[in-house]
Amino acid sequence: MRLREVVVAVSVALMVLLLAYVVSAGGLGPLAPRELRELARSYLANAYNPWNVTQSSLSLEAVTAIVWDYRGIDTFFETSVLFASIVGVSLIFRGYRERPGIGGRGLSEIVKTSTRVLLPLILVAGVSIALHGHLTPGGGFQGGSFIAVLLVLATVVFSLDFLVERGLASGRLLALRSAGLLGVLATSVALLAVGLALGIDAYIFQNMVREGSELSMPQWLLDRPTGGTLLFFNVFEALAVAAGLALAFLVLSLREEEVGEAMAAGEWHE
Amino acid sequence: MSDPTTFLFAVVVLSLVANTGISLYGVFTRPSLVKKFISLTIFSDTLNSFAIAIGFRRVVGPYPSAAVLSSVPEDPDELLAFAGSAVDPLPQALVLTAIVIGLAVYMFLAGLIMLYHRHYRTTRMV
Amino acid sequence: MGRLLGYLTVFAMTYAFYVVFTGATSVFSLVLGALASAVVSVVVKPLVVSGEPRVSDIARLAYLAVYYLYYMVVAEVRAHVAIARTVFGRRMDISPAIVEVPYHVKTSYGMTLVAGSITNTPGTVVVQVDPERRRFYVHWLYAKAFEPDRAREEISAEFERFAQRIFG
Amino acid sequence: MLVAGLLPLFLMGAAFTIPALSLVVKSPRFYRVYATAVSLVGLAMALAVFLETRERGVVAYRFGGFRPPLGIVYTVDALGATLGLLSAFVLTMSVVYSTWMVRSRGEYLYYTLMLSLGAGSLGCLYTGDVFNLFVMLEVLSLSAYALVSFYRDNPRAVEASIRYAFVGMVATSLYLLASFVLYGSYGTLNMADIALKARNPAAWTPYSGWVFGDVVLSSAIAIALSAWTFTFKAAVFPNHFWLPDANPEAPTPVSALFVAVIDLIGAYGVIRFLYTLFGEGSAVGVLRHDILLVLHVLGALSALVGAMLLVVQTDVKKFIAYSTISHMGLAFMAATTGTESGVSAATLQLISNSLSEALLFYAAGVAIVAVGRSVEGVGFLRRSKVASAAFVVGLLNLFGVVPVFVGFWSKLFMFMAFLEVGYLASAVVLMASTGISGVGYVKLINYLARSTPGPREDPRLRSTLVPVLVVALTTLALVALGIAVVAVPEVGRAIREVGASAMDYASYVKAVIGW
Amino acid sequence: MIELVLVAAGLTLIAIGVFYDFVGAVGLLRLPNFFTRLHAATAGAIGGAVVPMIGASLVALGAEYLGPPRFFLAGAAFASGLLLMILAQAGSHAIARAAYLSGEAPREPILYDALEKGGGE
Amino acid sequence: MEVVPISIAAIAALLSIVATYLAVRSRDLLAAVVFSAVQSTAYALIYYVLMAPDIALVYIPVSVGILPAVTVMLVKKTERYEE
Amino acid sequence: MDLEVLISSALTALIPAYVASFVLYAVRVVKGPTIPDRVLAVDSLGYDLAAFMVVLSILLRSPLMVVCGLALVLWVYAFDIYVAKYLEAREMGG
Repeated sequence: MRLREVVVAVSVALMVLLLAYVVSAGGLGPLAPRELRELARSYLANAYNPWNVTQSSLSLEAVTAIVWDYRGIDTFFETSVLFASIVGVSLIFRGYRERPGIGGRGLSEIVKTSTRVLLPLILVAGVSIALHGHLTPGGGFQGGSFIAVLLVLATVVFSLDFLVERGLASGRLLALRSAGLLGVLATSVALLAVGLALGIDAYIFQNMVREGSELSMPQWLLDRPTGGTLLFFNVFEALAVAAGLALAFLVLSLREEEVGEAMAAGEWHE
Repeated sequence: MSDPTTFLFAVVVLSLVANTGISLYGVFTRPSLVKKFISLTIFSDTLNSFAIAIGFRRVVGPYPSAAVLSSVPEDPDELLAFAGSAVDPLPQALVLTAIVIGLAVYMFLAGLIMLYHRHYRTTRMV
Repeated sequence: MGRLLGYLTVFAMTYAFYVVFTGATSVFSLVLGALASAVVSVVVKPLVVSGEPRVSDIARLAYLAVYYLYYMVVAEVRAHVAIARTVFGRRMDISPAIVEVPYHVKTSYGMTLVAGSITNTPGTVVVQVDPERRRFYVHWLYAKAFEPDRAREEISAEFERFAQRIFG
Repeated sequence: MLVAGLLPLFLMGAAFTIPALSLVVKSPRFYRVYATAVSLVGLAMALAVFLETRERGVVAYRFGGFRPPLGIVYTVDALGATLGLLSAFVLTMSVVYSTWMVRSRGEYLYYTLMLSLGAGSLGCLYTGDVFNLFVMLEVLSLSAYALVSFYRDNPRAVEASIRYAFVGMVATSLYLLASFVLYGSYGTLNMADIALKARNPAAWTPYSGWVFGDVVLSSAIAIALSAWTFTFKAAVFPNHFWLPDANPEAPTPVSALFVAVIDLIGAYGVIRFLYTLFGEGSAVGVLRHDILLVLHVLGALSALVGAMLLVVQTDVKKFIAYSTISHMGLAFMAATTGTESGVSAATLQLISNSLSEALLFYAAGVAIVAVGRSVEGVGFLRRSKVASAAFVVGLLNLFGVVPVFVGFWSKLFMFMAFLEVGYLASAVVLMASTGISGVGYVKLINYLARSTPGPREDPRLRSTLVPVLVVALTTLALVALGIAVVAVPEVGRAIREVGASAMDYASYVKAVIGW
Repeated sequence: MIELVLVAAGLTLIAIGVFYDFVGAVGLLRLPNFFTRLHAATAGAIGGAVVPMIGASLVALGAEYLGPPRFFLAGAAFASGLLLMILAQAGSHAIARAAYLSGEAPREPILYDALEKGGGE
Repeated sequence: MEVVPISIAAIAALLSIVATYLAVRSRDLLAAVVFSAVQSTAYALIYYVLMAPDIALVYIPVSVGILPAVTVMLVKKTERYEE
Repeated sequence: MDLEVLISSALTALIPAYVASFVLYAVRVVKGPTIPDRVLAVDSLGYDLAAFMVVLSILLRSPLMVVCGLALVLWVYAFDIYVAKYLEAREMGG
């Protein structure tokens, strides 16, 4: 075992030294430069650019614009990774069933009451972060993970039983998750579908007017820009992330009795 | 290195590099799966921080701003000024993606480790 | 009617928090926030409100304001000065003890308010609560008395007077 | 072109729908039909993409309508399209096979993961963006980890999955680091843009401008890190350990996908990085030659080690896994000769290997259901003429001495490619590994001739129509391809064009950036 | 003028906050056991975090040079302070109770323990 | 001017080295979780100072809110001390 | 402009005190000796860091970044609760 540790340590140290050398020798350009990379400048100048709509997503927030518009396909498949992980978790615990009445008590009354007051406040904070994703820092993931942690917190504070009695069972979370994902999917191909129906050229993940396509999402809602698809993406993504993470945590936190029952059923394997 | 900011920034980046090494060592040599799990989270967080460090920049004015316009611009000059003072948004978008992907993998790994413990009654794995 | 009032209370609280949190100045934020708060209040009302609320909400809020004014300014300042003196004192003059403190408020919100106030003033921390016997077990840094009633006088009597008026 | 952009999205969307449907439809039969239909449509789309690239060369699809370095572009050249068609074919076969093989609770989750694995692999092959490749690798890997632990009651499956997942996560993280490094120095993530600037560091492209840092240094470390990842994915020598662990414990159709699709991605990544991105004449220069040599040696070691370990296996799934390692090593050797013919030979080797290993798994799956995983069990296959014939065809193809099969031609091409660059030792390694593994193949054929203990009772054995159909189709594809390689000049030209397309960075760049 | 008053008040609150931060940190180091340290932590949370947050929101209201988003800053800082009032007490209580019940942290020095004498559960 | 924020980032980075080392070395897995939370907090501060509010906003919930929950649960369901 | 200089210089002057207290908190985290001690220190560290982030967002003239403080406050509390639950309950979901 000692030898193995030494080998690992040496190779890791080599890699680290190499990395440090590349960094310090300017392999990534100067550290903390005064000039931006040209691509970054293009993103910053085009994220909200009503004077050049064909390369813009009309969002005040450059990061959300990149995440959901310029590199929308990345984010779509990133959501799919999360989806695959949740499917995987439910796959390895398949056959489980939440059973109320095992005797979860949760934490003390004070913590419970405080968390109860927090619930609507944090929920609305998460929703607001998601809704303002194209205006202020934040977006679908941020808002969704706020809500998800809230649900995790509620599971820990109130115990599973409480949540299951109040209807927050995995079936319902799965339905919410699917609704969110299908919403993301529908938003991503919405303009393409319209284009195909009308016989006009359109792109997957199209947002605003593009070269060769006149279709466009709404640019303003009331007195603020919407960023076209970004608002929809953020809302659906928040829903999907929140429900998905909460679902995964719920399945992981199943009590020994429940998991044991699912496992005891026995599965055939090769 | 004459400039204090450059020096301090180098300290940040090199400590990230050091963290990469420490956590990678933890992943490969600690016997407990839970410890491997923790080291793995630190490892990928460190790589992400590295990307953020790549995207940082300095400006002539006081301090760079985040990649968010604080109000709807009225004319193209405002956009140029914004591009002249904001940090690089692309690494942030990439890291956002990477963080969520990492989270997905950890969730699944946690389930697997529980299952492993059910089967073997230990989390030791060499 | 009572149920609607419950929803309205939650909605008002949520929306007020939303407006403060976003510092909303645009119609966009206000309208979407109202929608979001409505959805949130419908979803979480069964979790947040246990009984039927009464109409005396306005009066309650007034009490709340007065209570917090008192609470912040007097009790906190006194306790903070004391803890600062202890921490920087040459020798620590502390007498830690866990004492039993009875309480008389009936609702869980009232109980939480009292307990929160006790914990939030440095020098006293609620370690354990026994809802059946209506007892707090308070870790007290400067214990002056070990008997439940005298400890209550020292620690929580003031808080409880306000809590009782707010939550009953 | 729309279809290329739509294909991974379509498979993933179909996967999204399954859990939603599971709230309404409970019948497992529905999901079998659904997954089969979806994968067939996927196969048709992959075929359409393939035909399109035959017609028009490199095809690019801009997502969201953004100009390339701004947005993500799917860029499909002959290499990507050919391998994409291959993976779509194996995916379809595996899904169809699963409808017979996999009978378990939560079947719909299994098909969800199968489809997302397909989406991930096709995305890897079609994408023209360095970071998008990372995302697709993760889609692929996470589905793979989950599928390995499908038989959760089997402790070894769980252990294999954990090992695979830990090392896989580190490997993909290193690829992530490589993509960050590439962005740091090139200031762009688009593969075509990087390819252009690696050849000519003074080049300027709209939106991404000039390079930013020291290109040589960062390219070297990026290649090193990503090569580690790709050798892991391709199960090449120092990183081969996960395949014999994970593969046997997965359900058999998934094992077929492992050897046929995931390994493929590793080899594809190496070809893409070392030819299209940092090919001949790039800034990496001399360093590239060294990296190629290292990978070549690793491939040779892998070919020999795989062949030697293959002979002693007593578990049929492990046997096939080691055979894959050996053949992937050969493909790596061919892919790192640095010549056009080498890449063509490697592609042909990949195709032959994928099809025949998958075929072996499909055929052996029937025996595994009946008598278990021991090598003696293959004797059971004699009950079905088609299955036993297919098994023999698969083995002979892998052995590669019968000039009818594609395995022979791929080895011949490799041999010629080695001689062309003067790697005599490599040619010897090729012969040696063929000889050593031949012992194993003959042993297996020998077992096929012997009788086996009586099969266990299994309801699936009542009708073996589906597996036999799958086996027959795969065999047909294999044999037809083997004949077509020499008999139909069109096919031979297509194979040669794959190598040319990997070399031809200029048209890749032209299709994406416009000049 | 009103801006100056707001800013001055806010800065004072922030300064008090820094002082209590320091009190909390030193108290956490100097006090003898976990339960006594809890009190220092409370001082760090209320005096060291709530007060400067409210101070920051006052400063933001007064600092006109920050532009329209300063209302966002003021509101969010105030909301954070408000939430922290609820959270800090629940958190301290939870960890104190857990430490007591699990016996993880030593209780000495302690003069009198009502919980041990028949309280609790 | 920019020296002040970046020196904060540097201090946070040095703190994160200590936290990482302790998290990898400590035999009590629960303590390792606490140390990794410290490391996460330090990274969050780095993100904040390097002007990446989006990342800080997603990183804090993920690695202070969800991952410790998962890890603590893992420790609860398996075993607390590393052999 | 005058106000800006006043605010910036006042806040800059306060930063060393903040950093010093963070380092002291970190010392308590490292020293332990028990888990509740460490958690308590992380807790205080998180709360004060949140306040610090709010102050920094004024100093760095980026008011929109203040939300991070809220996030840190909330989830450090959550972390607290997790460890408390670990110490006192049989199972996390129970």
